[in-house]
Amino acid sequence: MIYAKRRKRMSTQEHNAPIDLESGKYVKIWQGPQHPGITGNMALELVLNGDEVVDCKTHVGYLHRGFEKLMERRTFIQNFPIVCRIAVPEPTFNEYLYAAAVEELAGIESPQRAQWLRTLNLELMRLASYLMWLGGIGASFGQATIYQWTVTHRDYVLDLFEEMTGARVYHMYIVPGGVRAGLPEGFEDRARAVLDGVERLLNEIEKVLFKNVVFKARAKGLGIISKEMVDPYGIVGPNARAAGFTRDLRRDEPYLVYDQLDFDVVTGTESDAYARAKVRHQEMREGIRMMRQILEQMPTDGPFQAKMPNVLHWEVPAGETYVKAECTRGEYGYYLVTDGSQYLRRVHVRGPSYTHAIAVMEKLAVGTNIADIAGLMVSLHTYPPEIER
Amino acid sequence: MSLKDLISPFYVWQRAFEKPYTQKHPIQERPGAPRYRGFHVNVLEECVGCGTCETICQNHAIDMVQVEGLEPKPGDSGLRPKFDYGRCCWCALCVDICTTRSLRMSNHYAWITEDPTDFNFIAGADNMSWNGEEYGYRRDDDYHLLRGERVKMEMLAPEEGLKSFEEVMKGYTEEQAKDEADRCVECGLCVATCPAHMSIPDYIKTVREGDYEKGLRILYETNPFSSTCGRICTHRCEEVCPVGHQGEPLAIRWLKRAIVDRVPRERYREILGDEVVENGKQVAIVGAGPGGLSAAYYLRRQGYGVTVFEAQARAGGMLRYGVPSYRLPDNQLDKDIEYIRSLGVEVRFNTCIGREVQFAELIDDYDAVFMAIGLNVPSSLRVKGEDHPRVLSGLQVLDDVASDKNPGVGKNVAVIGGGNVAMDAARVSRRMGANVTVLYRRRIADMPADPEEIHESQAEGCTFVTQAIPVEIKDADNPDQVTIVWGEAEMVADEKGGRPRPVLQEDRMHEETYDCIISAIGQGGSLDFIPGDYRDQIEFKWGKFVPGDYQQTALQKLFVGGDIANNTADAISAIEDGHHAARGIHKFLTGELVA
Amino acid sequence: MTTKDQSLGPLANDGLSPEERDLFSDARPVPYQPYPIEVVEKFVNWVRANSLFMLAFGTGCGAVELNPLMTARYDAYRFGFQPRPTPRQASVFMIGGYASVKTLKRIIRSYEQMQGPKFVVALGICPVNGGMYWDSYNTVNQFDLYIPVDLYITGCMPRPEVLLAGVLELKKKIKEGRADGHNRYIENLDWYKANQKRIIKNWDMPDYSW
Amino acid sequence: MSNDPKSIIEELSDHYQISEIKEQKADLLLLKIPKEDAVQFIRELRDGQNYTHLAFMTVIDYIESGIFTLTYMLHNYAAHHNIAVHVDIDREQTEMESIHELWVHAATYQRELREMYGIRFPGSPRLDDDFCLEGWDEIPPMRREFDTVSYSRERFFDREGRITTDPREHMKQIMYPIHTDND
Amino acid sequence: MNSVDEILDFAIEREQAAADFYQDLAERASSAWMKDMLLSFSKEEMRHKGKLKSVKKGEKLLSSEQQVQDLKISDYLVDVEPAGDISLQDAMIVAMKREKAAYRLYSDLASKVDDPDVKDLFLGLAQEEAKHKLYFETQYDDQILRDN
Repeated sequence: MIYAKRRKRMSTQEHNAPIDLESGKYVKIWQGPQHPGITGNMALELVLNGDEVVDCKTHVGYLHRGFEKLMERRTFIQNFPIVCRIAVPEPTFNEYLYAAAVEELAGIESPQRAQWLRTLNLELMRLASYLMWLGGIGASFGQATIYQWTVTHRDYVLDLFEEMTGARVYHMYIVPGGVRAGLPEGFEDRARAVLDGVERLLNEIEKVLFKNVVFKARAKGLGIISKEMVDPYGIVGPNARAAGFTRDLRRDEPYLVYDQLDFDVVTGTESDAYARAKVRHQEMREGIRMMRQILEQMPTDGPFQAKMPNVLHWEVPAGETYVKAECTRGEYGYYLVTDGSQYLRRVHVRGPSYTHAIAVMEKLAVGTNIADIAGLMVSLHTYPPEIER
Repeated sequence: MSLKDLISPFYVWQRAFEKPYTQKHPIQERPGAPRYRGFHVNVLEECVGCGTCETICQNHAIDMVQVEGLEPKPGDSGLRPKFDYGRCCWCALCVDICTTRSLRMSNHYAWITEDPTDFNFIAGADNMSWNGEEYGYRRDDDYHLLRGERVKMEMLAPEEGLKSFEEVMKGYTEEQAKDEADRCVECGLCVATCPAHMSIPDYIKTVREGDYEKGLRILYETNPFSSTCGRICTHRCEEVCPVGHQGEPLAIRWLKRAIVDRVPRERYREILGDEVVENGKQVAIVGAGPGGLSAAYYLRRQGYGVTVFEAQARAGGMLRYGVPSYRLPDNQLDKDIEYIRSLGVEVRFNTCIGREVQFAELIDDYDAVFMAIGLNVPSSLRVKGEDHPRVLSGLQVLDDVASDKNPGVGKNVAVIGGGNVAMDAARVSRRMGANVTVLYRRRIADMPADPEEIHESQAEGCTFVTQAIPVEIKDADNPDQVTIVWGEAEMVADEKGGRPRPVLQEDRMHEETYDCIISAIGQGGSLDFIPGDYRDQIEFKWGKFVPGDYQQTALQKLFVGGDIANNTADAISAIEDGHHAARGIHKFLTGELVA
Repeated sequence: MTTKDQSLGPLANDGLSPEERDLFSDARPVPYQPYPIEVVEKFVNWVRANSLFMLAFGTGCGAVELNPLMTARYDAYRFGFQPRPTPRQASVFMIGGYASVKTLKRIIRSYEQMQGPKFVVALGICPVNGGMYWDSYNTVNQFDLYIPVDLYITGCMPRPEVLLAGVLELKKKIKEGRADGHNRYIENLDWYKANQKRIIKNWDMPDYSW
Repeated sequence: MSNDPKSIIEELSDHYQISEIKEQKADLLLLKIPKEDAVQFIRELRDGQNYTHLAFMTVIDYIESGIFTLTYMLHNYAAHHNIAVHVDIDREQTEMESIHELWVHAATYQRELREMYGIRFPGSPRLDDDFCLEGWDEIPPMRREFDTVSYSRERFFDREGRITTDPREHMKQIMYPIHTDND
Repeated sequence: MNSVDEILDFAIEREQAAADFYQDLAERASSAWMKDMLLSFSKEEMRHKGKLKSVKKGEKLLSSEQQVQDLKISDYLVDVEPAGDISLQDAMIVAMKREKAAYRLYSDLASKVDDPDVKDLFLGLAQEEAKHKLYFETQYDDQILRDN
């Protein structure tokens, strides 16, 4: 790869040499938390040699609210509105995983129709999240037009959410036991129209972004994740798939109704920022394909909520479980421990950004040009709130 | 780098000719979706102020506050939710759990202010621009956080029940009781309506937790007839239970029974820890019914010497002689009564005031007297031919059955009335093999009898003829039979909001012949034993005592209660009267109460 | 709020080491003085209101609705409202919901660096009374104890439409000359500082970030 | 080497003292291992049994028994199977061997556990750097004895002016005040 | 008897007579509580009398328009002899029947006169009596026919 070679040539830093900040050779700058080139509210402490990053430390915690603590003192139903706040642009996965984990421990089975509605909800969420991300990757490489388009189309998806769930951002639709309502009248047609619009947009973005010489020049060869890195760094999701691993929980350990849907697991080979973008771009098309199948096959009547105990004094038997799902960034998981009381003993939320934004980012940043840090960061697709919770 | 890559981005120009994405007037053009979870609305008239919304809110965003013009009344606390929009996260759990579905959301979402303390309002009461908005989040019909269906209780099949006087309702199993107790929202609205103000949510909680001993202690704080009330209480509490708005109310009565059924009588003393330390004062109680014995229990617990005078041969009053054993088995009534007596309450049977003992003696010999003599004189129809020998009184029939006598009702029976006595008389007659027709002046919905009793009577094959007014009773061709003339009735509304009243339609008369007619239209009391010098000091109305605070009469030593002194005439009211009089007597005798 | 006395001495800067103290100004900020001629002040306010530059600092989840606000569909630019990457260029601070203690420290620094007169709009419920995180050990419950707020927009999250309405409301308030958060902060600086220092344990920055 | 998790555990039982084995579901097995053997056991699972992915590590606070139970969630991509390895450590002697050499991102988890629970992992990189908190001087906040409500109320204050009324008490006071006297 | 005042005087007298009737019965009553009851009936009649007096003074108007509900309870009850040991139920029957009789009387009188003013007055009085009867009928319905 010509791009990769060029990048290597640029590197002036002896990698094993100790960094002496007092030598005058280096400059330390903070990218974030108040910085336009950072995703969300977090910070990178960068040490530069010229314009090359020689050391990177990720700082998080600006969004720390102590969810796991708060959840330990809320009842099982009271937790359901709070979990979605853990990942702002992608709240639905939290709702689903929390509900699934509680259902498993409480021995409740959500009805078929609820499973379909949940799947639709999750896939819509994936689409909205990817659209936002696509805008981000465009903007961080100077293609602000993409951002204007995708955020608007994301808003059309949010309109669907508003209709379906009653809210734009925090849907609070998937509850332990099922979902809160069926689809409103005429939703299917409106959803298909939005999907058609997004599909057209994706075709345009293919031309405007992925074939764009500037994007190619900057993204190719940037932040290569080697195959050997994947497991020791716990890399999952599109970041791992771009490195050639066909790992996708939707196919490997099907949950909800994914075993009834026809879709391909998208992989890449180059494992650089470009490849990761390409994988996500392609996954959006797969998502649209899936949603069309869901809209086609979904049962339109029947219950969407299981029989529940009185949630005001709901005690879940003692136990523990780990439930996971494939979110846009990879394996998202909820680890729940109950002790038979009305409260959780412990909950741990496992977000993929935890490693992507810290261990992986800190490694990949080294040797990168400071101007590409924002692009690299976005290409790993990280959400700070799921790190610090 | 290829030329194609260089040109490709210019594809973006194609968009220049399209309609822009931009919304011209976003603020005006975009109301929330029909399902949008916007600002709260509350239908004040439907809301009962149960506060379940406050309980479930994880953000403590809801306060229950008083609203001008709303007073507490049975089934409505008069409080309404006030929202703090510095806390609310619009999760709508409050809407989902709202027992009456009065709480909803509008699709409005815009509220901007300079003062952070502004974001507080009482939904529905304060004048907000979104009040009455048509769109917004409502709980879906198929989505429930509360269960509207009651846990069914096993009962004797009607055909089985008819064969004997075996108890019909079998009681909840432990599992069922827990399941039913789980439906409670612990709002406590029922407590105000229960005449005895029992701590209902608290004892239901003990059922949920399986702690029946604690449950028994809670029951006995306000009601020493828990086994009885767990079976035959008129359960006004259930009428105001907010969960009832979702279907059926909590089976509060059955849950009370679930506690008592699981605690053996022998362990009562140990569990309740009742210790009697004599205080040397003596109280006379007239009537060993629920009122009298309830007073006896609470007085005895405080160390009073208690003597109960009972005209009949057995204790229990109307519970013994007026309630058949398939509803309240004798041993269950005995369970309650024996425990009270075991504390050292003396009962003198077959002792009638005015006959064996004089009223004046009681007043003179005892430090205080509590009188709960009940209503035991059946009201008569006062229609022509009423003194026909085949016209029986409902009370007499029940009394006979309770005393193992055969009332001789025959094969074809008409029961006149719609109260519990009428239902009992009908079901007793069914058990003696008769075909039973119930004649009632109003509609089934207006019957004062318990809905369960009505339902079970119907299930056991009693025929109901409603809006039928007896007009005359005549001799039948067969001297062992009797003919009744009745006319159809039209219902008219009562101007003052009472129950609707039937009006006879003279042009629609009917005649029917039966083996006997059981009249069960109500009872009155007899107060003739009170001598003249006392009676002027006591206040009466419609043939009943009118007690003051703490059930005290103007004759300071005399406290009264039960059916003869209240307008509800049921066991639970009598129990509370007894308890309340016990409080009053204690205060009176310790000098706290100055009448 | 206790004092409006401007005769107080220089700032203590006692969170800084002696060497660092030399590097930072200890001068007290001065309140904004309106132009003596009313018409001029009105005109200046009109200008200010129509070129609001928002600081691009997504302090909490509220930031997620700023993206649609700034893009094609809602297009806040046409109302004279746009984001700027640095506090030096910005006049409006949109507080995106809850503020953790760690972020609050950065908010204070960013806010103080902004050019006055400056305005603060608090989004969502959390700055009002703690919101969802009323019981969290790491988020403040009443934001106005630490930074003066000119406008509150309730919601979780407030939608772009109402954010836009908030911007218009802010413009109105500025035009009327009532958006005085900036001066409130300076006039009661000691009160605000005391509140800030009570919860920010590692106060290692100057008392006013010039 | 078999892929069946149960036989793997059986095989490993010869060398390790495995207890409290529970199959939560087809793809999740819970087990407990003594503190001394834990890291070696986890290494064995990673290198010998293909449990190459550390999903997360965390801790459960059993304050009543004075125990912190560490959970290492390992995943086998080939078998699509998870094993949760539990390790009990003393709540007072909170020290545990680090696994940052097995997985790079474990260091971050260990940093978090140090900050949130006060558990020390000697040798783990940047262990004492602030993670989420800054200038925290109380007991670690995720420990169960830490009361977040009172902490929040004391430092961040609820806005004043809110009063609520209990429906049951309210009705009692207005509808039947004298029926509530004590006996 | 054809002037308005005369008619009212007649009606007032009748109310007085009724009051006296209950007073007398109360004095003969064997139980204290029945005595109270009958005295309260007597008071009720005195209240009616008071009302008619104020009508006579022009302070109040009688309305012949309003239709008072007839529950017809007293129609098919047996006649009761007022005696000293009268029971509550019987006392109420007596009261109902007396009011009914008064109502009939005024209705009959109304049908026999031609002067519309006088006719109106009689009808108004009849309605008054109907109201009284309704009061007793309602009480009877609530107190005696509790379960019917």
